[in-house]
Amino acid sequence: MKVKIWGSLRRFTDGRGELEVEAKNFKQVLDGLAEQYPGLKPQIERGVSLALDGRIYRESWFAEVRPDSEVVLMPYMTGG
Amino acid sequence: MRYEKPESTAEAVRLLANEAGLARVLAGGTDLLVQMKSGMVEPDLVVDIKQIAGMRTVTPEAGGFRIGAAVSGAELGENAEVVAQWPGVVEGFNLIGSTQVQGRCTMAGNLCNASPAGDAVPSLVAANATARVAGPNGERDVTIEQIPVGPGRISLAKGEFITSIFLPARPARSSDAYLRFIPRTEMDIAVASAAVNLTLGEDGTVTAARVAVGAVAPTVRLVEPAAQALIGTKLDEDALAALAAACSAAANPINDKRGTIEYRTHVVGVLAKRAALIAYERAGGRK
Amino acid sequence: MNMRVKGERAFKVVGTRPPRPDGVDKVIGRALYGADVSAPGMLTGHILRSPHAHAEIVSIDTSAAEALPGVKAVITSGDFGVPEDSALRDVQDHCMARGKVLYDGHAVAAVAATSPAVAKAALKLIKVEYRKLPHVTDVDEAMKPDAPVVQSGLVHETVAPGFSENVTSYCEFGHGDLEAGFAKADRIIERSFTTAATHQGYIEPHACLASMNADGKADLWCCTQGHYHVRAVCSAILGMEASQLKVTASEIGGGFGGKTTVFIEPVALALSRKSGRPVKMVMSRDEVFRATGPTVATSTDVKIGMTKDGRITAAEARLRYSGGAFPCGTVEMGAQAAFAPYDLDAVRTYGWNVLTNRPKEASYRAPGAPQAIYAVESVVDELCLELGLDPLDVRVKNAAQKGTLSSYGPTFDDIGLMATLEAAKAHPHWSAPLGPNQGRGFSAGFWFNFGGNTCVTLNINTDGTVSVTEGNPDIGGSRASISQMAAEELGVPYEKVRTVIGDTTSIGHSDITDGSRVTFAVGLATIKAARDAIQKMCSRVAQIWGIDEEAVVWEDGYVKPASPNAGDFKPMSIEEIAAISFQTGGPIAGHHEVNAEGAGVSFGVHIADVEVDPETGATKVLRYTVFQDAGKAVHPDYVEGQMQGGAAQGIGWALNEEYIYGEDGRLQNPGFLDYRVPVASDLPRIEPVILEIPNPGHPYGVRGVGETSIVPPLAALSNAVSRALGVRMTRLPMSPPTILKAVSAAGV
Amino acid sequence: MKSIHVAATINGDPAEFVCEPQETLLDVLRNRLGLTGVKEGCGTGDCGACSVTVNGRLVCSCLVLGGEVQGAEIGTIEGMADADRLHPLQQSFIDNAALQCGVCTPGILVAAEALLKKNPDPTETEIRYWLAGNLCRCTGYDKIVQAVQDAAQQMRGA
Repeated sequence: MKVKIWGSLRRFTDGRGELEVEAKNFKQVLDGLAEQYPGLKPQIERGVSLALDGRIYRESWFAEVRPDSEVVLMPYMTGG
Repeated sequence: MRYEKPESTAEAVRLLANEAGLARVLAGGTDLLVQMKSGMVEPDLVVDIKQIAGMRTVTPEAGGFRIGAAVSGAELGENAEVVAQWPGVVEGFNLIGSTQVQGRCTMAGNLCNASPAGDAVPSLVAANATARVAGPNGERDVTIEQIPVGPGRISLAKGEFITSIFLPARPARSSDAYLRFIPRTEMDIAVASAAVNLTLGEDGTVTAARVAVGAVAPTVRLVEPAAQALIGTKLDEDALAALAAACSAAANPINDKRGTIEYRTHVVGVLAKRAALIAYERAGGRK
Repeated sequence: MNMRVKGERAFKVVGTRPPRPDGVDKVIGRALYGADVSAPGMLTGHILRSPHAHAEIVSIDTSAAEALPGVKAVITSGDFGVPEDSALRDVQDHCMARGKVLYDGHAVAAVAATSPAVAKAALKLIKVEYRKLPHVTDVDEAMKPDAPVVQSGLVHETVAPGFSENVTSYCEFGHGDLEAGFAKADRIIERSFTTAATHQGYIEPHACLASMNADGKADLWCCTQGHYHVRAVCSAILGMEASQLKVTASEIGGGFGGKTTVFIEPVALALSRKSGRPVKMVMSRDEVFRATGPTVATSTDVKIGMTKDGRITAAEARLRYSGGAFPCGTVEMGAQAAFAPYDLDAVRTYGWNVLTNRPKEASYRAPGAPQAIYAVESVVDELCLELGLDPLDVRVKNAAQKGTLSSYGPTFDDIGLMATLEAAKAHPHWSAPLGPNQGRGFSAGFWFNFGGNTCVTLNINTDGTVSVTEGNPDIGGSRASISQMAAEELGVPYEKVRTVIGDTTSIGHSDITDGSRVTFAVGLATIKAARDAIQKMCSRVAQIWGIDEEAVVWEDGYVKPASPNAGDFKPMSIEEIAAISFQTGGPIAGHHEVNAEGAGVSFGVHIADVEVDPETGATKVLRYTVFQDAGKAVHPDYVEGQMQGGAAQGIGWALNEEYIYGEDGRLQNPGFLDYRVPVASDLPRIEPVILEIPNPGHPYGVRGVGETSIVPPLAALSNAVSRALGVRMTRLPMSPPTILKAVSAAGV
Repeated sequence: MKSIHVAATINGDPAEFVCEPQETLLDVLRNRLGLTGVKEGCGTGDCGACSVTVNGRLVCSCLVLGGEVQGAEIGTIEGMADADRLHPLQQSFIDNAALQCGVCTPGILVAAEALLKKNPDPTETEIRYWLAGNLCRCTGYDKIVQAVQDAAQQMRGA
């Protein structure tokens, strides 16, 4: 499945903004990304959110992702 | 710190004169308590003058009014006669702080705090008011502009304090007005201010004028050339422009968190023009 | 059990305006806030703060203070460890300087004494030797390679070389071909903007009462937006197990994001540990301004291309944010939010976080978004003016909608932007005439909204009334809306439900009251907890009736046979079921513990009319209207309150509020006298118009409403002032001297 | 430091206290008399959260020394309701949702009551200027103004 990342992370993915990972949930997306692109690890460790079909998930490892899901990696979100 | 509330002027003078450390007079306390809270002032003695006879009363005298040093803004604002005679003095005084502060603040306190931006002071200067000062050597009357000598500094000697402020009698067709500029509509310190006191002839020509500006110099300033610009006119455009120019020329302000030199210099002229028009109309003049 | 689901849900309690349960306590002065409690033997804690913007602490001598009669404890950073976790270390270092002071007001030592007077005297006896260092408080200055370095070694791998070490992180978002987009534009405008740091300005200063016993058990009472977070941070800083620290959230006198972290709480606990006595600490207003968490200060460049008929062809923004002396991620939020209201083929945002000698930023309502959207909406407005286009029509033409690829990555689901734009267009305000020196400004706004971790317990009391326990401090009426949702789901009157906020020992972890999450997430958990209780009640009645659970339904507070086929039984009320709960299996409660996700994003648009005095630069706000999508307004009064309150804060930000630093790096205006929040006479009526575009991620369609409302006022006011003057304003706040200067510079 | 003994009337009841000379009336009310409905937002007269009346006059209790109120009649939020009957202003604030966090509410209620005593039928502008010294950061003042207007109308009718 495809995962979109934000622009400044492309430095660590050979310039690619859309990555291919094998994953059934949020956790597997993160693990897959970190394994394929170790340069993403510091950011993943600092915290990321995931937008799944337009909805933002801040954590939730087991949030299910399907092959046709739109998955977008986002920075960890904070609010007031 | 000691807190004393004498019941006579003489006792207050004695307390103030005899204190070896730092003594402060308490009337409304709206400046003093703020300074104590911040640690800016740490008095050894506070003398509350509100129990002294006459401190909280307004008395007609020689066609004018003697206003006790502890009369609050709210109290003076409720005095219809003073409001009718000296609307500019009262509106300046009533612009200090909030409704709550008005319940306590005093003209004498505003004067002795000696902020260049005190809202009560320009109108008093324009009114040619005097302050009665009690001290170890008895009483003396001094003009308002003689009290402050610089930001936070006053001319009173040790043991002296203001007991009342006197607003003189005034001729017919006289009135005054005060305007200040603040960024909000309330609760701010004046960035610039102007008071105008006028007497008109029967045809509406200005026969006497006093103009004072605030927050644009180390102390409130009486601006003679500004008054001269108005006398003999009916506040035509040229007179107003000359007034504004004279006020701007008298300004010697600073840059700070509240305003710039450029801004204050300009706005003080604008305020003087607007205040003059209000005073003129109040005095019975028609534009 | 069956839940009867109707097509369009007809709400009975949700959407009404009942009195809030804590209302009486708050109008009679009985509600207890942070500073309102005492303990026997209590000491007073005070903090010594740095007079310097940046200095090395050479030495601290506390011996004279310790010797003063009445002083029971003195602490410095040496009384704390050094946390490994960098985020925790930053929080601790912000509470108590370690080695260096990083801003004016930074704490260097604290005392606990028997009275405030003794504590103050003790502070004067602490001798601190400083070695002053060069400082920097301006964001653009701090980025330069030769700028004084605030902290070293914090630069993320994302930052390109060539900047000062103060630049700690970089981010980039967007899609499409910018070059091609700009080539299609008929007009391109590029402008730079700055916004001053502002403060949340909550009226209640931070306050707490800490009590730690010799056995290491501790109680902490404090005003906070999240007492579980306080427990986590304080227990980590003090090396305690979380179970040993009980944190109770007081009533909270405003937060707006500023009470999402700790400032004095770890200090009070450490003083209590050292003195063996309860310690109360209350910040002065001066301390609140100097040493809590204001917003970022920003500097932004925006470039937008537009066709003659108002279609945006490309858009780009460069954001430089400083969150003070510690790293912060707020620029990422700004960079994602900047162009959210637009459907764009080519968009890019770039963001840098920069360290300066200012206090560590804390969240403030939609953190990061107002500054970015201010710059974007200003340029859009200027393009509309130059091209002779109606600013509302241009927003409609470019509006993000369901299916739009957002500027920050995901594709939007159901969103309410178009509905708010249409409502604004139809509102009489938009077409009302304007007088001389008056201008009308328009801006859109956006916030992401969050869900998060939430626990709710819903007890059915033996008399059939309902007690809801949740873990999120009520900052603006949430107890009422939670009670409403419980009543709605159970089918009982609102008056039968009481919602309380538990301390950290009475219910499980709940995330901070932030991100506009409470009505959404706690509401969701409450509805699920109610369903859990309903399921139990249905099950018991089915057993009594001797029929299948599937054969009963819950309706309007009763268990009923699902159909005539199920048998002829008299429906049982919640009161009847509760009364026999001991006989049918014991007390009845529903629970729900969840990490709630699926909070729907929120859009709002504002219209502002102003009149500017061309001679003094004074701006008067004449009329103000807010349009916002609430998903479903559970308690419309408090939804309106969020819309009005956010607008008022935004107006203050636009016109007068700012952190003013002197040449010496010291804060010039740490008080409500010169940090000018709007007073009642500054504002007109603020008319709220609630739109309800249901959030598919919530059973009742609820979206958070707390934050979006502070986003549009900055540009709405700036656009209004710019139009009134005929001069484009590019910095906030638009204080009167700033306005006159802009006018004279433009030679108008 | 010589402590001062003061006798005053607070919310209609006689009260005595001893305070240090530099203690404010606010300190005394909160810390010595347990009247914590009076709030401290700034301590410098800029926020109005500590509003009380002294001899019927609205003041900031942070700008009054405890020693000054000998013999005075002091009114605080705690004295506003008549036993369990809320004052119309208090009820109106609840009905109009005129409070969010509620910390400015006691001061605003005391200030609004002083206004309505002086002027039973204030205009919106008069209300806004009278309350300019009472900061509220949550509501944008809209519902507060409405609540005062509603209560005034009700009190005039009563």
